[in-house]
Amino acid sequence: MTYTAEEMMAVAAARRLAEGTVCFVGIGLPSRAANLARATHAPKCVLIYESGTIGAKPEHLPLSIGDGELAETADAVVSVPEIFSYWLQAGRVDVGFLGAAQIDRFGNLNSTVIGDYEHPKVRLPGAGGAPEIASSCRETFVMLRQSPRTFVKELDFCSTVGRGRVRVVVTDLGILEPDPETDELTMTELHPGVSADDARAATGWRLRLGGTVATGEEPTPAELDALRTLKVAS
Amino acid sequence: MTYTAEEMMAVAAARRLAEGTVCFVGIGLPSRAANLARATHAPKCVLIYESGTIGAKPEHLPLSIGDGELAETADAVVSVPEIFSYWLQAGRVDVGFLGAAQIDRFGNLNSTVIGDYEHPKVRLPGAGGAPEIASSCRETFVMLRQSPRTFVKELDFCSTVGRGRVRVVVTDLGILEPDPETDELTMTELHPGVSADDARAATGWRLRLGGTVATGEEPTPAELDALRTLKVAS
Amino acid sequence: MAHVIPLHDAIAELVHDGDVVALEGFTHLIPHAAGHELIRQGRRDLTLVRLTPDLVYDQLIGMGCARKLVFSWGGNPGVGSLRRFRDAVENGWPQPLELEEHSHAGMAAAYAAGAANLPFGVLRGYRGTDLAEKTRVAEVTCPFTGETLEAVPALRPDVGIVHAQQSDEDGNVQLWGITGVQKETVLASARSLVTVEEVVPRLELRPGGIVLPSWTITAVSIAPGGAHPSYAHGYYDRDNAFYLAWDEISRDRDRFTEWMEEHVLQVRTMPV
Amino acid sequence: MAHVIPLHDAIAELVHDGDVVALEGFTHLIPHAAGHELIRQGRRDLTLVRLTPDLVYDQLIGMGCARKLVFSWGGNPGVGSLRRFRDAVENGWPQPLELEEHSHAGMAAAYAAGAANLPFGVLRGYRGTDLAEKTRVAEVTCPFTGETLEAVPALRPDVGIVHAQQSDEDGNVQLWGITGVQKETVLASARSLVTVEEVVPRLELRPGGIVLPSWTITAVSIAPGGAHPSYAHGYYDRDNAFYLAWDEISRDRDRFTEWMEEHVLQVRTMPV
Repeated sequence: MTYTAEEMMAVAAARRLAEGTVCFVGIGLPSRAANLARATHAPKCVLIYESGTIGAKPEHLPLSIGDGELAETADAVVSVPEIFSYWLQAGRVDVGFLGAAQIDRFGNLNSTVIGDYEHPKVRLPGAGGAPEIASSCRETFVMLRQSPRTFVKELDFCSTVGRGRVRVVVTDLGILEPDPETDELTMTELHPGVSADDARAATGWRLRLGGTVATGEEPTPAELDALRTLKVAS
Repeated sequence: MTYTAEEMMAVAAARRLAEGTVCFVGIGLPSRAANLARATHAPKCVLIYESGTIGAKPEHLPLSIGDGELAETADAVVSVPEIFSYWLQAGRVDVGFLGAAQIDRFGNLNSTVIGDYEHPKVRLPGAGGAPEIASSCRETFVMLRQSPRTFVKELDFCSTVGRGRVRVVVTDLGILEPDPETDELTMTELHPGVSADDARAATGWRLRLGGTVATGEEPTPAELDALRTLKVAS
Repeated sequence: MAHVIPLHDAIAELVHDGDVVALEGFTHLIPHAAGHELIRQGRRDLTLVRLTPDLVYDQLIGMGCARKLVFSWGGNPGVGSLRRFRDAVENGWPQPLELEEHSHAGMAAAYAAGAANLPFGVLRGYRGTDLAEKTRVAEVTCPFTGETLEAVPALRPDVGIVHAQQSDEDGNVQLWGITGVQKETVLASARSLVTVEEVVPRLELRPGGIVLPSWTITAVSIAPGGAHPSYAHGYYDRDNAFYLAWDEISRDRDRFTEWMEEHVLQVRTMPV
Repeated sequence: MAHVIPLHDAIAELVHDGDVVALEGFTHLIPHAAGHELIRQGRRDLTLVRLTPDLVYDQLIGMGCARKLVFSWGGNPGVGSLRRFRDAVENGWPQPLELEEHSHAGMAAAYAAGAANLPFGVLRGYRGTDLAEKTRVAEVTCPFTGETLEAVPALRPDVGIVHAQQSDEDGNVQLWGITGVQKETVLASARSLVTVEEVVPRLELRPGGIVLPSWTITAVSIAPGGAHPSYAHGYYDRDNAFYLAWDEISRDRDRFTEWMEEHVLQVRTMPV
């Protein structure tokens, strides 16, 4: 079966979620990955969306974190102040998913501006829940496409401290994990068909590759089936 | 119609609640007074119990602040942290009702101990909600029986600062209100059949009486009817 | 006690030029109808507050109603940028937009503090980020453990505006589904307006429902469909197609202005 | 994930001598059955925490289980004194009882801080009272306004115990009616036990219901009638007569001890 880069990303992230993991997820790829895990090997994964839905079990991927299906299928719906204080800050979440416009070699993230803060070239949406998701969850999974524009030597703005928090970065090319000594993100796995040179060319710093860079497994038909069944209903 | 001292107290307090007043009430006399007001001249009085029931409309007087009828008839039931933060501390309450074991001439209250704190002669239940009820409500109504044991020169323990907060003290003998200049509680009304000497004898300090001490009106048959209908169901 | 009055009158009475106004809604029950009425009445110099400013804030900003935005995430959820917001920040069109930028956790703590009448909220947040230097956050020290934590100033808007499913004839309001920071918004604001899908004889308490008693609200206005293109749980779904369409409509200044002229300015509110 | 296990086993595994234990319930859903099991298992040196210690705490204190009490109001609601509590404080019988005494607002803020993993809660409280000198309260200054407010240390019990109406087979729990500080108690505690009236195949969400997901709870035990003589909304009413009777039973040390022997110690918990 053929598959897209995004499908590969969702599958690679989903595989890394153990059964029963409590996840704090945003919309888009993180939501796809976490719901895929739930639909395959980890049916008891707990999905928390920042809109206040705890234990949401959507059959289709929501377009927004506040979609009605999240509330309807949740174990509990709480207020936004409560989700951030009693649940996120309290340390009840295992894995927080984040995206970003830029990431540096330590996993710090920018989702605020491209260019100068006062006179930005591109004004991005902003930090949202990210700073405290990264600092409160036991581990952070980052998902973003790998390119010299996103994997940068220096962030234009640090919205979120990822250093020491990020456990894995899932890109369209492979997987990066922090070096346990230096914290530097190191390519530990390449997706099928991706070369080390592809990865280096897509990284704005001199990318290190792990001593034994594995090649990831292609999505299985079962994974792709499950993923495609989840597609937005609309 | 004959009536008890407690009935006179409930009637005197109820008469002082204007229509629509938001009241923070405890069990016992305050609950009787506030529900009597609701049953007579002030049907839109809002009763808040510290158990978290907002707008409770019990048909019978609850024996405890957590009785089921309070929750069933309330506009909303919220958590105890919320009732004290978003509702009481936020300044949404007009009148807070309090009782006490001792009151001093400024309306400060003791509900903690008789005797020394470390070696009390009588250990009382404690402050409960009182300190913040007094400091957060626009006005405080105190209800307690007047005797040298309760109206004392000096409190054994100050559980609650009433000075500057108490607007009226309703006793079995009459009504006291603070002097606008000195804050000292002054007898401004005597219940029918009560003399100034009765009140002085029941007060542990040299009681001042207002220049024109009115005599309160007896409970009307309608008030007594309403009050007795409210009696605890059990 | 809330007065049940037409939306036009509610906005006219409650919101003045220069006010700090929060129209809240966390993807659900977003008070679009009230936002449109603000635009029609030509309010100016507003400080707009919201965790997740989206389309209606893009419209208010593009129509020149806002001087400042206090927020934590300004995008078109599931779609991308808010183009009018970006145009204001990047190019000062139609006028510059001052920003006070927080994280969701910080905004949520600030609303909760406002609702509780505390001057500040406490959290562990913003640490090590560049955000900390660009926003209003300060340190507080725990007097028991010595730990340093972050404080955010309480949000106390002049006017809080939310949309709910129902009110009764006395102006008691119930909303259910994802309820976001709507309770805090109403309780933290000096004045408040709730637009509702419908008035029912008696509120029937729902699972997950939040009831705001009439006496905590300044005005209630009937605005069926008032959350469109967002959704009202139990009433209508999210108009996902409109969120996608907005990306095109808002891309160009002229097209945006024409669209607003036709779909907002020339619409008269019904006297309800 | 909560294990659904017999009450005897839950108390044996979760509660150790010397623990800080909160059995919460604000006049509703008071976990009497769990308290009795603590007494039967002879726990000692407990620090008991509760806003409104009433009969079951009177029993725990009178049976010598408690070293310390953290509380804000200790009485027999609607009746009067807690006689065993008084005897411990006034006469040191059966042993002295250390007190840490708060106001309700202070205790509530302390539980909320504990549930949010903050080291302290903030309120305006205790001001000008003698209480302030006898308890753990400190000043904090608002870094924005300069206002001085009060801080209370977060409550983080070793074990939080509450009673609820229902759980499902996975150990998800729902309670409704007056829910007090029960959510905060479970979320603030290192370990937690929920006793329930019954296990149902699937929780049906109730108006005003609070759901605690199974993964936030250590153990669930089935204890029908486990809140008696307090009540369980939708299951049984408050046994007001027993609250009155307790005033007599507890008045005398011997009569109290005999009553406990007969009604608590000699009762075997059913293996459920």
